[in-house]
Amino acid sequence: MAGVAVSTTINGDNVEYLCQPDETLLDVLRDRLGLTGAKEGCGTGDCGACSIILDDRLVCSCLVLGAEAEGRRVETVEGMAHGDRLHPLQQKFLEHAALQCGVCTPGFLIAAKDLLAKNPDPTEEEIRFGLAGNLCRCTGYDKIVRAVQDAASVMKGA
Amino acid sequence: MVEVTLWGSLGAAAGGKSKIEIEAKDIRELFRKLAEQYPGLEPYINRGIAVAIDGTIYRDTWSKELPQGAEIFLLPRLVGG
Amino acid sequence: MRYIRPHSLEEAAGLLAGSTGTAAILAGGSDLLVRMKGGFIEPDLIVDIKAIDGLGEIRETAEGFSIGAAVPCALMGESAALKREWPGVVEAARLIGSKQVQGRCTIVGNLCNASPAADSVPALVAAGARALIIGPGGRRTIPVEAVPTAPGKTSLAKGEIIEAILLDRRAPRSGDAYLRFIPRTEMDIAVVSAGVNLTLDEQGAVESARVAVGAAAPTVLLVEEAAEVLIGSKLDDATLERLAKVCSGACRPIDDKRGTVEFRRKVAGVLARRAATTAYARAGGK
Amino acid sequence: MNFDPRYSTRNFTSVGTRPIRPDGVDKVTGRARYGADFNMAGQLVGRVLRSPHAHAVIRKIDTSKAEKLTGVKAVITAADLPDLTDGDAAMYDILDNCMARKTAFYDGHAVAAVAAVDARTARQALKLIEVDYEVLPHVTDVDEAMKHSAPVLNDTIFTEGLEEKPAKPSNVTKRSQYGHGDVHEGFAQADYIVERSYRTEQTHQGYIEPHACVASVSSDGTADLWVCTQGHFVYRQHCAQLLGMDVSKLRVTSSEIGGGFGGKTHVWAEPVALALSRKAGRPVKLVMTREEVFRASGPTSATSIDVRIGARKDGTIAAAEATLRYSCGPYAGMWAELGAMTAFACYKLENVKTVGYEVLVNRPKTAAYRAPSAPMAAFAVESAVDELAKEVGMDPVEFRIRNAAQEGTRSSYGPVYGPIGIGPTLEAAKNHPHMKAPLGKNQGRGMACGFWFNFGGQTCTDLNIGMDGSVSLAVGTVDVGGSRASLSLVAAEELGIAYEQVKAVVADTSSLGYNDMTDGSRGTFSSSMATISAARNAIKILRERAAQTWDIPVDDVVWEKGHAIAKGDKYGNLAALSLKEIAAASGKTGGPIAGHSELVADGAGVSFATHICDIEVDPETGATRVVRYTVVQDAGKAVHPTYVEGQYQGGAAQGIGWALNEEYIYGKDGRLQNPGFLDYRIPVCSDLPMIDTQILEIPNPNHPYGVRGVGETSIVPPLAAIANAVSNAAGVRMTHIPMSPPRILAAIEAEQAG
Repeated sequence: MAGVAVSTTINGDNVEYLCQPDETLLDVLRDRLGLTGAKEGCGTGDCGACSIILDDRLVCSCLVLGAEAEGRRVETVEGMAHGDRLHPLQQKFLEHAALQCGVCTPGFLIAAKDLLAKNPDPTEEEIRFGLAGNLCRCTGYDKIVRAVQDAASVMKGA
Repeated sequence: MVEVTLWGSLGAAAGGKSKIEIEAKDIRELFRKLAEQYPGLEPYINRGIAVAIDGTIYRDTWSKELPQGAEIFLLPRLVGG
Repeated sequence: MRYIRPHSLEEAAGLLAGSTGTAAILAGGSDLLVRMKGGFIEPDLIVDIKAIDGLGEIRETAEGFSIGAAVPCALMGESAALKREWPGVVEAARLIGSKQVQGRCTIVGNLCNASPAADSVPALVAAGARALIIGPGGRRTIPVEAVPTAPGKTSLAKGEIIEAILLDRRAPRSGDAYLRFIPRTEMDIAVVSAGVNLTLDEQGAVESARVAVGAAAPTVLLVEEAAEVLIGSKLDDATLERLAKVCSGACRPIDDKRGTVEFRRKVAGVLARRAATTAYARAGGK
Repeated sequence: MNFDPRYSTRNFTSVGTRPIRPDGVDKVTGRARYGADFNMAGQLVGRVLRSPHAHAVIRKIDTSKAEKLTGVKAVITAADLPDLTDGDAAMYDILDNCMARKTAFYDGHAVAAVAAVDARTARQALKLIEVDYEVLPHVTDVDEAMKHSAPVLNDTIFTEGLEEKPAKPSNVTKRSQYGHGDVHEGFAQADYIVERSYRTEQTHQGYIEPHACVASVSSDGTADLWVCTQGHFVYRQHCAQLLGMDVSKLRVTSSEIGGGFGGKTHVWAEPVALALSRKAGRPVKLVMTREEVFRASGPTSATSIDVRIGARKDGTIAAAEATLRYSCGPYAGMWAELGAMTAFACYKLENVKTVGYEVLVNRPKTAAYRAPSAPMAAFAVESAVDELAKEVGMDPVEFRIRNAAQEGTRSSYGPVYGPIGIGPTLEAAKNHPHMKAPLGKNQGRGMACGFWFNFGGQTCTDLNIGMDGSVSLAVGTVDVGGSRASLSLVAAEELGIAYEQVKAVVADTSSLGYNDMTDGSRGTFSSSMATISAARNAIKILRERAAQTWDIPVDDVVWEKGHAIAKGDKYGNLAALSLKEIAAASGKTGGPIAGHSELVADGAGVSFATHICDIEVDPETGATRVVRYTVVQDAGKAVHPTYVEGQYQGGAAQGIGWALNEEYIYGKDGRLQNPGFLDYRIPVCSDLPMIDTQILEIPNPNHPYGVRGVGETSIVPPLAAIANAVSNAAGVRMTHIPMSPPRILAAIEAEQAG
């Protein structure tokens, strides 16, 4: 099997890698590039733990081939904070205890970032449906929704 | 002398008794004497027995004293999630 | 295994036609990658069609809309014109998977996966949509209902690719709607579904209608008898009850992990009735 | 030093506040390392071959072709995990479950495993392993498995707990019985009797992180294991015993854990990974797929339960009886027994009898799931209690208050209760605004109570004071939901310093003494007790050092608000010494200052909750919507209230999923049909409303701060609360969980048909 050479942008950095044709972008990020923030909870697009933003679209990186990233822009949770300054969503997730085990958290943060980019003032219902592709088994979602609401109001004010 | 109540299945293993009078100052001594006097209980003791003393369940504190007049109730060792 | 990203349809069709082993088209990948992960398919060749010019676009033409095979469903939701003219088709497409899946999945993929429970297909069938196919023999156009032939099987020949889905421009006083039943509010596959497309006459009575039911037979059902029930009516209660009964009666469902025969039969009718009511209102009916 | 765990009232400074957790930033930046986020140089990929059959004898396994494949470094079968369990039946079952020995007992049972240079090679190797199966008849249904005609899974099992030893083996491993009084007499006094049979389907804990580990065994017999687990010390014991290793030579490090809920209290693939590594001579990473998690980890029991309850006209319960049958998978368990113990624990009953049957079936081994076995029993009992209240003509809350257990009540499982919280949670629920809120069309309100024991266990904690006065707290209970924050609060409270001065970590098995698992709602209860003890031991040393510095008797030195203070007028001139000052001088006053604690945290208080919910039912489709949900639960003392709320909300959400949609679905072939999150439907964000919580604080007399476990009880009431709400919304009594739309619609149609 011939490897595919890929040149792409991840969190603003130029990155090149060689991957197998059937290797998912999630596996590339985690196993080849050491970006383990995105998690594999199911590998079938049903849990959202591997969420990333690919050319401004929220996707499950387990449903993208590594080869497809050629020439595109990838954003992962590792790129959310600026230096030691957390993104407002990250800060609000901490303040509201919107995580217990935390394994779904990177996916939620990325999905919420995408949601607020497209809808800066969402209703509770819009948040709930906007985050329906991300499973959380610990929190019952209550504190996650509140954290996103709070982050939205902070970001609007900023 | 304390009176010890056995849960249903344990009673069957002790020859159908649901209450046993035993001279024991703490849980360690209680288990030792139970095993001596009722060999049928030994596998249960090895598997784990919890002791409720006045409603509080002790799973592992063998040094726990058995106060006179306290209600001593044996239960299977519990598991949790 | 090879991964190839051709830049023209002809090149893609040629690759597929010339492949010796298992070849797979990759558009959104939301079905293909799941099947690969589960070990159900190990393609020797993956043809990624997203770099082909125009395939990622929704084009408005004189006749209507052409939705390219690589258009993610999320993009359909962003097209104001498409939403205005075919709200039922768009809402069906927007029900496939999560927001993450929406960023990838396509209605052509949904059609070619040939699941009886595919969300966009009943709406497309009701809309009278057509599939534009390119292959070794040139181009041809067929109704979407002629694409899936059985669960997991299509009528496409080796080397054929669906290039786009074509939707007509709307006649005045038209409306469509799609409803599906899922146990949760999101993330499920339809247990049963119904799509209804209506055009009213000037008096507000139904002039023409198409009714499709999903997940109730090996392929999506176009229920012509249901359309006949609607035509000439103003969707009074008796008509709606008859519609429900006809749709329930047309079902040939199975018991499976997602639902029972009885449930699917009953709810197909309920959904058809509710979808018809919405489509009627969208068409301006009162 | 003897530690006194008894509660005494105090004013808290740190405990009860809501600071940000110490592991938080790592978790929001993607830096936290979970089971699959760790790698070692030269690491191989491990994969497991699983039985496609529900029940089959393994005649022969031929691994020769797989072994010859380039890139394959080890192939193992049960032969590579010889039986070292020495008559320990429970350990033998664990071994057999990790790798089937003679018989594959369920779809997904491990039969062989490989380690290869990459995942693709490992997958190919699995295909090259030839297993010769003799397929046997199977049984997956709990009631079917009890019939005489059912295929017997294990012919060495004769039902235990019967008066006479049975002549024939059966799938019923044990009968257990609880209760007191005379139910016959009780029912004779009853004016109203409700009698129903209930079923609940098997559910999975559904943690988002699949099981994952990296094992590295050296040829000198030492080994390292990195693993996501609720109890790394227990995993060490089990792995060492199964592999014939010295416990001290196996170092187990617990990764961050992506959810467990009981499912990560048992070893599954870890002994396999170690055996592969031992054979290959290289580290092996083994990560389960989601499908493997569903097919081959440990879901909870499917159940079949009969309940009979009788009440007098005055609303007192005269007698209560239940028979509970719980599936165990292929190995003996105590699941029905836990159901039998907890079923009626909320009530004050003169006459009560429960009987439990443990039933073997061809499904994966049952594992603990949050308050294991209690939710199903509560579903049956609380549904019947609701019906009985209606028969008597009483409000369901009033009826429960009338019959609630209280201090001095003999519990249905035997002992007499001390101070308990069922009454207060019911009173709080009765007075909650939710109870009076108006309901919309097709909506109904339901409520239910729940009980769980909680427990403590062996616990070991180290508290080290740095020379700058900051404090390192090493605990051995895995942090499943914020316990490092609560334990830091406790250390800060006890030492009288700021929360920010404390850093808590979960230590590996070579750095700290043995700890039981984080289960039974014990994490914060037990480790806070050990932390208080360790801090008090450290304070003793701090006082000694101050006394030494001042050259006065240590008995004259007290510890207040983070300072050593010389007590008495004669020391009027001595300025208090801060912890920081004492720590800075520690190198010259006797060396490092630390407090250690090894204890058995017994005396966990039992826990009660009352839930209220509003459900809307679409009468035409059977679809349900959770409109409003409220949890009232006793926490003893909420150390970090936000995370206590989180436990309440999370348990409620899991219970809602169980009640409405989650279930294992087996085909006639005995194979699991829905091993994925698509068709095993856990609640998504848009399925749920905000979940209101009310924390009651009735101090546990056996903890210095009054803390009770809070993790599990919240999953107990939801099944019944929702069933009662559905009954009030749609006029049908649902007796089969989950109440999926097809079941509700069928019930509505049957009701309409009369």
